[in-house]
Amino acid sequence: MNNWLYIAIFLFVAVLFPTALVVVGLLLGPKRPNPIKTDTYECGVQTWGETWVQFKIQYYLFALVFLVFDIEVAFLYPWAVAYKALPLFAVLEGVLFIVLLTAALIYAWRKGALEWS
Amino acid sequence: MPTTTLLWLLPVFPLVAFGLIVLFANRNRALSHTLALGAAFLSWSGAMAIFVWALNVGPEELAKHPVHSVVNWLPVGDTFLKIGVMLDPLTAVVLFFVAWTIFMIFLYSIGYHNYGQPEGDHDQPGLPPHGATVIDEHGHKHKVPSIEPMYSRFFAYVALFAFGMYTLVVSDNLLTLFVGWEIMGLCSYLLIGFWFAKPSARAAGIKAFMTTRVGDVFMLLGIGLLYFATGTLSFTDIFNPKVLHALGSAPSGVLGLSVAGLIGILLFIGTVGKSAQWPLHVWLPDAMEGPTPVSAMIHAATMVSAGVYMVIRMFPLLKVGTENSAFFPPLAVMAFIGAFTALFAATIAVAQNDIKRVLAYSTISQLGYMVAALGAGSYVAASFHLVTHAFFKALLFLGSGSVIHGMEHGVLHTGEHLDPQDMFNMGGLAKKMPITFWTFVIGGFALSGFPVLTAGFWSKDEILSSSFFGGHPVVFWTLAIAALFTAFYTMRQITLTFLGEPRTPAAEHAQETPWTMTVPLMVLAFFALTFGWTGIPEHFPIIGGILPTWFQEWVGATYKFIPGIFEEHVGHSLLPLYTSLTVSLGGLFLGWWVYKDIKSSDPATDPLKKWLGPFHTLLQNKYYFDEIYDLFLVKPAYWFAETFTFKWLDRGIIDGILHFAARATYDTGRFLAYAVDLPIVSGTGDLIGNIVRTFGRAFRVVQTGKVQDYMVAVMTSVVAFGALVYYLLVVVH
Amino acid sequence: MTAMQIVFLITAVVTLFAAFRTVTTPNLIHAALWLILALAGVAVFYALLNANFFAVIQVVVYIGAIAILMVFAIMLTRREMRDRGKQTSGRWWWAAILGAVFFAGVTWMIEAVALPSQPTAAVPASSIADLGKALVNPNGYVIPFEVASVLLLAALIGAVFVAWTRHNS
Amino acid sequence: MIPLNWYLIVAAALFSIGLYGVLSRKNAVAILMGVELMLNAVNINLLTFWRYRAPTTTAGMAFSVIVFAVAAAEVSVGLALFIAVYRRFKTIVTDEIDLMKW
Amino acid sequence: MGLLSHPITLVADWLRNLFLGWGLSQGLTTVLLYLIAAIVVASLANGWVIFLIWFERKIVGRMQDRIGPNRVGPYGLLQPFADLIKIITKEIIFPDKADKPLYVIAPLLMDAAIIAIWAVIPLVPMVGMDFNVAALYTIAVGAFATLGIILAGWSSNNKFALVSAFRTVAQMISYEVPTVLALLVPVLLAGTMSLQGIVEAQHVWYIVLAPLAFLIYFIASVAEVGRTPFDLLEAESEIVAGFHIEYSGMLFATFYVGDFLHAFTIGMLGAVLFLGGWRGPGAEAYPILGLIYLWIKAFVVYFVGVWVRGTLPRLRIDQMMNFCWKFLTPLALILLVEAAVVDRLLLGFTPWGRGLVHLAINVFIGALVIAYARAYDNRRKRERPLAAKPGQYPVARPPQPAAEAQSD
Repeated sequence: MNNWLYIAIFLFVAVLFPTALVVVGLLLGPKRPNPIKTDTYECGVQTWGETWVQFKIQYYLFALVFLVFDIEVAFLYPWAVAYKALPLFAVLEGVLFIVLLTAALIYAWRKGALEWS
Repeated sequence: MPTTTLLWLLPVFPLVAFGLIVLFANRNRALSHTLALGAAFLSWSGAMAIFVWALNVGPEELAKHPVHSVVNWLPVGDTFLKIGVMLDPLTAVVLFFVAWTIFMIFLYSIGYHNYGQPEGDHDQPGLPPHGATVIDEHGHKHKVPSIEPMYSRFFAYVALFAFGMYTLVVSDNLLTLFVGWEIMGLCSYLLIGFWFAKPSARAAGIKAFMTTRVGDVFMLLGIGLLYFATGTLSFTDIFNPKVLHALGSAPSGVLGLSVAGLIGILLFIGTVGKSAQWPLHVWLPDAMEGPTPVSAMIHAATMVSAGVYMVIRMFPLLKVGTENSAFFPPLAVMAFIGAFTALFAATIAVAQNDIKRVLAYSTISQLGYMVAALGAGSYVAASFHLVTHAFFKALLFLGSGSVIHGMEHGVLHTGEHLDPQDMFNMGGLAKKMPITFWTFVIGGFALSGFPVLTAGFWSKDEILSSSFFGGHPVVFWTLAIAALFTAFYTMRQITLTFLGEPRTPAAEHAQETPWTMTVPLMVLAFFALTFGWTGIPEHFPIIGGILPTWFQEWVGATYKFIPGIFEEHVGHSLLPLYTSLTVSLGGLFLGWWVYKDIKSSDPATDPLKKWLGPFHTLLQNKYYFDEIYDLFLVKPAYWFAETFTFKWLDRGIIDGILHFAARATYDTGRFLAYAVDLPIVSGTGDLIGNIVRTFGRAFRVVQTGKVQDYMVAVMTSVVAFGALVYYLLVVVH
Repeated sequence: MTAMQIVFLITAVVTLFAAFRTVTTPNLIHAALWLILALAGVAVFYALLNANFFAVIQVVVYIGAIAILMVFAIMLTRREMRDRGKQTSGRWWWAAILGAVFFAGVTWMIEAVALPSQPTAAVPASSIADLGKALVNPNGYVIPFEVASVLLLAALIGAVFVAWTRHNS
Repeated sequence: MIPLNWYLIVAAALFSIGLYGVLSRKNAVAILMGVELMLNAVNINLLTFWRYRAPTTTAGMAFSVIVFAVAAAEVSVGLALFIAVYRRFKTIVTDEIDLMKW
Repeated sequence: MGLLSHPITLVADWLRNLFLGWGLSQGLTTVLLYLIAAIVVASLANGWVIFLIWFERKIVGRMQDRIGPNRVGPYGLLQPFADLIKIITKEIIFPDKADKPLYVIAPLLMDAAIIAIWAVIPLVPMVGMDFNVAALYTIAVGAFATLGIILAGWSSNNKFALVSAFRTVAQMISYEVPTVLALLVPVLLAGTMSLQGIVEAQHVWYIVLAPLAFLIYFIASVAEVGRTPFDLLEAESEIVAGFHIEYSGMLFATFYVGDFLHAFTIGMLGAVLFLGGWRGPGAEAYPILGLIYLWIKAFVVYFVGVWVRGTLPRLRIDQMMNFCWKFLTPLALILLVEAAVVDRLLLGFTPWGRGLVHLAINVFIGALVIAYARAYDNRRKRERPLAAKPGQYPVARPPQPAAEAQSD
């Protein structure tokens, strides 16, 4: 439990530091907003269209593959931690797991889902 | 590695190679032949290791306690059908030559299929390569041989074939032997029809398959009978004297044969089919449609020998089968058929002009020798000739292949259209292709039994003497005459092919073949010479007894331990020796003398034509056997199918009945439809349907098609049901 | 009322409030962010349960991957993201009743049975390694383990297949 | 120490809220968020019982790891479906997608 | 137990007794101690950044044949402080239609996430927590950094910011995959996720056992931080500053600091995971030495990063993604399998024996990979000679701000 306590405190501190700085900044900095200043900055060009631009499917696909690998982590880290105590065949089961996910990667690759342009 | 494991492994390598090539390597030629050759090499080295090991053990020991390993295979009733591997002296020897020939032929095939040559201009799978046009640095166009389009497939097939052969050799029981046998049959079919786009090749493949099938069916019958009679198929069990005696004494009720006799006959028919003995010999000459390595391996060295090997293997059974069989004692039948085939095929060979067909017929006749030798009761002689023949005949076929290859090169170069296999188109090749020439000469002399030097002499002499002293004069003389013919046509072949002057421009431009082809030739030539020396009988004048008669002791030992199987006929008459000397030398001389000065490439100038006249035509047409079969078997079969079965039986009677039935059914159906179905059944159906539809219309509104509505419904019911369950389980109790 | 209980209650309040906002706020991006907060709260619960591994995995998988996936999906389905209009359908009241009844029923049941307030034992230090062993142990969960990877494979293939077209608009 | 039933009640509440979201939201993605909440509630229960009843065994942990995997698969496929639907119908408001009606 | 040998423990005990002496409760004391420890570590980190900023500017300047900061103080050492004062006193602009709370939270979240990594880094032997999921924890807090970027991009109501943020996020999550996989290797070799445990397990530095894994880890983390050559999303020299385009004043500074801190933190992690952390002669005896060792190692790694930054040109985004998904990830998977299988087969070897075998295999794999890359490159060159296909820009393409148009 103490670990978590320490982590919690540390997180608190970690948030505290930048917050403090920002607060200081807010206090010290001047506040003279005007429409031009607060207008959306687009390299000096007049803002045009709205912010909600349509995104391409790639973002989703990358996130998708990433998600799959993240779950893999959830399974593989315990396996890796237990590794020292595992017999060979158990290790190979883990390897099989990895291979299957590689198959997923390969599928996405072949399908062209990993192409950006 | 323990010998048994090695034995088990021998067939496995080629099988694996086959699988790998078919599945993965069929795009990559180099990989394919590397796999096949590698497998062949592994099996070869394994076989050699076993052979050497066996040599150290020694024949008696090995014969009494053969290396034997068995596994349960098929559960039959309460027992198991066992399969296994066995190594006794016979197996060892057979393994020796099988391994060598197969390995050599694999190597040879690489060159034969023009590995490393360019792709053909318009080659297509299923046709022999037509050659490719290349432009050399001077800008000259050349026509050179092109690589076989189905290169990988070929190696897959031969690998599978090798698997079959090894299985057959090492198997310790008739069943797996039969399995290997059939696998080889399949491969033979596939490989004969390898160039399936050639109609002749297709036909030949089918013919071979059908013909051998006839034999195989009988063989299977024999095996079945054997299993029925003894309840086992394992050689070791069958060959124990008690079993043999029981088989030999029990009458089968067929043609007054004993059970053993009947089995023997049936099995022998299998051999007749496989080893192309008369009357089932017709397929072998046509089988020459296949690529030459195939002819060499399947139709000279291994598969056809397998037939003989099988009968040698079953010799004790045949022997006891002979004892109390009244009319057709197997051995007598074999002696007759063998001798007859030997002579008969030899005569045909004399009149053939296709270099490979000559060899094909000589193969038939040589196999006849072995069968005859067995018939004469000397399985030693038979196996001796089996081995030597495998070597020199493989050598001859490969040689002829090399010749054809050279000729094809010439044909491509000159561009004229002539049959590169017709011996009359050749001549004077000795200077063009020296290695091929000399090896071919060695092979040929071995075949015709050139005295002392060649292996063929010793084995043939063994056969002659054993038949002579064994008290089969007829067999002896027949074989002697056949030997004369053999020598004659062999020399005819050599003379026409190599000696004299080139009779066609193609022959002038023929050239020596690559090392992949010549090296096997030399290796095989070596064995074709030396192997005979392992079997020089010690009572042979002058050089007898210098070398130990290793072979006789070795193979002889195989069945020595079974009483009354092994018999040695030593006589001191030199007649057989003189006979064989005369026939071989005389035949050789005749062959040379008759054909030494053929100048024209026209087959009609064959001197024999003049002398023999119509008889020659008869020979050239192989005694019209194909035609006879066509007339008496094929045509009737067609007639039966066409006219009787189809027209009368099927159309007339069966269809008649059917039509009547159909008519009746149809009318009944109409009646039911209009009188019963529509008003009553459909009426009810429609009524129900309407009701349902009305309700459906009424309740349709519930189906909003919106997912969440359904979810709401589901959750509501879940909650309600949960409440109900809780009420029942907790509140009520 | 120990310190941990206080922490628990605070977390519970935050989590539930975040969850509530998740299902009520009209702006989908905000909803996603609230969801993230709620998930983080769940992670804290795991931490309180000494399930360190799961606390961390919760963050890695849910906040690191799933939430981002959702944000992307929102961005991809643009029109819906924009409208700040009514996001709740007409049947919300029935849904609310259902939720309430469900909660009430479950709570009632929970209260009806006597549950321990103390764990039977402490969590062994090797719990993660044990999990790892169990996951690849033939007598343990090796089948679910491998099947899970097959499931992920299938999921990815399915998702890519459904969502991905060469000329996607 | 925190009583077991606290966790259960929180989980139940979380589940109910998720349920409410699933049933009431229009937007498919929002519905999926509700589903996520419900799954998390389930996971809390799993781990709670693991912690309080059988901390020395691995059943609970293994189970909830699997739940993680399932949740991930469900989200990925679900969102992919929504994207495809959006591409097809230009909307992911579930009430507007009722082609299954007739 | 002298001041030299165990200063930290000593101080800790002294404080504990002090607080207890004041009559504080046991628990409160612990909290206070932890608080102090946290503040110390965090301020150490943040203070160090000030030096880093100066250092990096100097070094990169030199690499680019400039002098770099040299006005304020000796060697311009005081430059960062000047900047700090300037930036603190600058106005923080809130763009209109911006989502204010999120707009403020975003940089804090990001910075906090990076600082939080330091919670689990074993600075010295024996002291410091032994947190049994530390390795994963570092990944987890990384997720919050990603979140921060999304918030920043979304809340500033600017399509450039939004697009850039999403690209950055795509980049970060993509490169998180190889990072995680490479991280698995040390975990697997050490058999624990606790960083302290990993350090203790490194009788042979894991860079010997898994050099390629270290390489992947390094590259991927650099990409995750988004520094050159992977910085095309806030490419100062080419496009507007990316997701924090709208930010100004202290909020921007927070991003800035976070960037540097992150860069050094991955150096720190790399040192801990692969370079044996605090290990070094006499570290057990004098833990404070360990801290120095660790610091030096981390600094070396960081320096390499700066070096790369000063040297390499910028990648195109599709190249970057391909590099991640089609090169690093498969390689990482291969290495993971290699480590798992080989190490199992090496049971009972001496540490160095294991190390050398692993090293050999790694070198072999590396050689293969390089050969493959060469071949691939040649093939590509043959297939299409260097000429950007129509519609393919040398730099990432700016959004087409039409109503229906898409951002690339």
